[in-house]
Amino acid sequence: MRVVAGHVSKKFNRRSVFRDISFVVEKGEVFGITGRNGSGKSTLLRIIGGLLTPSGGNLQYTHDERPVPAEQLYQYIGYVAPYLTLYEEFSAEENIVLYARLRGMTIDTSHTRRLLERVGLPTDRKDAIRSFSSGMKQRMRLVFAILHEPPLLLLDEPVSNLDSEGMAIVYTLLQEFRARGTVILATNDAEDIAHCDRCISVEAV
Amino acid sequence: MIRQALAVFRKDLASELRTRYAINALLMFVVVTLAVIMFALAGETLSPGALTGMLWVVMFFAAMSGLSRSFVAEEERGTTMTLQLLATPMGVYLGKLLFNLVLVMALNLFIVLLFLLTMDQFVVKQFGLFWVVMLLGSLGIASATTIIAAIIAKANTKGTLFPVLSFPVLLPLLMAGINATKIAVEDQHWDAVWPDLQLLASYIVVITTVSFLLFDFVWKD
Amino acid sequence: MWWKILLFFWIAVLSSIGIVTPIAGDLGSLGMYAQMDAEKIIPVKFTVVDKGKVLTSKDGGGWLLRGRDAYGREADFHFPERPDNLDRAEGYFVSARYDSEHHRVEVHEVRGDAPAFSFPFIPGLEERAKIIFFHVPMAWMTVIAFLVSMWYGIRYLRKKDMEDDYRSAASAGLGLLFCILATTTGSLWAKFNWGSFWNWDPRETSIFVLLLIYGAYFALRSAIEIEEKRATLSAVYSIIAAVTVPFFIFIMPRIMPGLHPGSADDANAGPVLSSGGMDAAMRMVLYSMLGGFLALYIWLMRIRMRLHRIQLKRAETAP
Amino acid sequence: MKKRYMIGGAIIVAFLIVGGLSFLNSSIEYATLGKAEESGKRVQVTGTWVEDMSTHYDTENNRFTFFMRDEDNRIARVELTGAKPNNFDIATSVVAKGRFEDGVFKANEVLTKCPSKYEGNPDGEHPEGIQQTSF
Repeated sequence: MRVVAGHVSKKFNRRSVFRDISFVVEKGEVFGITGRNGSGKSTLLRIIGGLLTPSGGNLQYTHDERPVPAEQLYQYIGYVAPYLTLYEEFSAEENIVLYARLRGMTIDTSHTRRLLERVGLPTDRKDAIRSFSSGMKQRMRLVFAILHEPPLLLLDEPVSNLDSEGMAIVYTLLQEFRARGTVILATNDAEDIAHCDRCISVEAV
Repeated sequence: MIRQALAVFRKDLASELRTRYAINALLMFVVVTLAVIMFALAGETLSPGALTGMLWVVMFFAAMSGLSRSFVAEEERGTTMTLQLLATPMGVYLGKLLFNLVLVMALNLFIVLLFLLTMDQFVVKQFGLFWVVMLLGSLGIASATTIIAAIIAKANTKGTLFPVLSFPVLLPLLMAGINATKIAVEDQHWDAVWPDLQLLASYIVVITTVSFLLFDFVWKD
Repeated sequence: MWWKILLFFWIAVLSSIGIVTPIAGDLGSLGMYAQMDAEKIIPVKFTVVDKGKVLTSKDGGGWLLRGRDAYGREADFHFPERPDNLDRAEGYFVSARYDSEHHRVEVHEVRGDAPAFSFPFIPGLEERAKIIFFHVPMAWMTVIAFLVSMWYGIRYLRKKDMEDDYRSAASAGLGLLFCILATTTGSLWAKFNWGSFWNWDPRETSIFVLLLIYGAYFALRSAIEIEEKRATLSAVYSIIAAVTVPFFIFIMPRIMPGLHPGSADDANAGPVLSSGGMDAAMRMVLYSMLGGFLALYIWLMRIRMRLHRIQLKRAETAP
Repeated sequence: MKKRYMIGGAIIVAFLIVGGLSFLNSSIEYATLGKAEESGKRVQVTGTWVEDMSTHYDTENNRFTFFMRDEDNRIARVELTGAKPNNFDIATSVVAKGRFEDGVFKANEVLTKCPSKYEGNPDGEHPEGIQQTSF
């Protein structure tokens, strides 16, 4: 997946969050976005993920040499962020079945188990994820993002709330995705940044 | 799109059955409202026409108290973004419409049955026509409230805003529906009700089409 | 600057014309009441054809004049006393009723010389007809402002220009103002014509729904803080309202029979603006007034937009 | 994308017209008071206002009551939900739409037919003493 951002800007209530951001991310890259708190890292990531419309500028996505239409973009994206809430009244397994069904996939029990094992979550818990710890919820978010094997992974503070084991899982994921896709990472964590091939800094205006 | 819609519908239904946010409150609302009406009417006889008006009042306010859940719940739990990353706007809209439709139909069926059981003066002479009108009315209420629920989910004062925005939009439906129900309750022939049915049907088509066209703008931030 | 002064004069002069111009009937109206045996005294204007003669006490005394109305009908007018200015008067404006017994018009009061400019006497409406010059333009502006608001809403959805959203909101604000004025004037008129301030005539229902929609529109706007979201959602709501409201505003009151002039069955007074349905003088004043109100609306819109730009500039320069 | 809005717009306009036309269909059959009482259906009855019998408007309940004589010279009490219609006093005939309930004709609409136009009818019939001069 290739992402080209040209002169992207965002305003809320006529107050500019950031202005004129341009970059190109190629396939196989881990691209870092850094910046002080409130500089608009998350806002930029949401814009890249098609969740917010930019106030100015444009974004283009190419996958396998073909442009990705805006209304199909959600199929190509895996998104992990602390502000992403999952359906907490369902169990981990039910959540996975739900995402698969919404994405038009069929999924069996063994696949579900494999996914849970991959992020180090117990496969035998039947209770709603409401009772999960915040670190376990973060691991569930990882499942949410990788379930459909998307070519573009958007990560916002991916290691927040995670223990060292969880962090290792995230970094393994990063390496896996680098091999066959693209990763865009918004973070201020020094270790995260060390995993990036390139970095830009968003400055608040 | 249809598959996504069904998936959204199944998710909402499962979630509703598990949490019972809307159902319990709605059933209690209907029972309490009917009880108040019966207290107020104790001993008085009301014409079937007046009772028809009351039936629609109960149906309207029951819809107002329950139907905004579908979107408000996503917004309150913070799962709007999750859903945006999982499905197309059309799929979400259709799924929510389907869920609201099922909810309204179940709710209206419950209200009508309770009404028939508890109000002795409420005698329906044309049952076939009566059910047709109830079906069209439920379709219209579900369709109009779904898009308005999507709008108010993004606003601050969700609860009070919902009836405020819904009432003027629903008024043509209410007037035609009340008129048609009155004819079904009192009269014997279908001719008199035809214009009302035509109005109800065209209202449903118009409001559903316009919702389809505009839902994108409401759903995307 | 000059056109605003002109606009003030335009509306002021037209209002005075609308209020001051007398309502004057003709022999047709008198004959109509006579046929129904209604002992009603109505204002009549006529020109003098024959200066007439003195009647003897056998015929009741007084003065008998021959007059002609605007449609060329003639009749004898019986004045209890010799009218003033008989030598130089070309015509008279009187209150009278038709006396079928003596086949002549009984003059009850001489109001003055025949006015050159007058509005016709409309049975059932009489002086109350004059509200048309204020009420109808207000109601029209209500609908026009709503359509303009929706138009800019659609433009906002297409181009995402915040300026369009402000235009949309400004127009809705003016529409609400005109809507309140139209409702109040209409309700006052209803009290005197129909006997109650409000009785859910189709027209009353339709303007009530419009009021509700304007209210809901502003309630929605005040409940959303992010400007872009507010602009989008209020535009969407105004479109939804616009596609459901035609059932009320345009179709129902015109096709459903009702008391309001312009309803389907009202052969007497409506449809108010159809050609030939209204007296030429009244139509002229009404159309000029519509033009005046439209200019007033445009002027107010421009003031609002200028205010908006000044506020924007101040917000930008503020620290 | 554009096409979607065009098709949607066309559907909306078409069905607004269909909805509008429904008002034209609401034809209620004409009948006399006798037939109306017999059938109990919603009908419209043409007749005249009987002036010598009591007529009054109840502001509280918003109900206007009067007596009406139909073509068969039958007289019945009419109760209208609403105010006194425009030009009621000078109407040559009235049309009441409604049904019989307990011997009273309950109308939800009363239309009045008036002898004159907005301009004053120059060609109408006039009592003796008013003469039409031709120009």
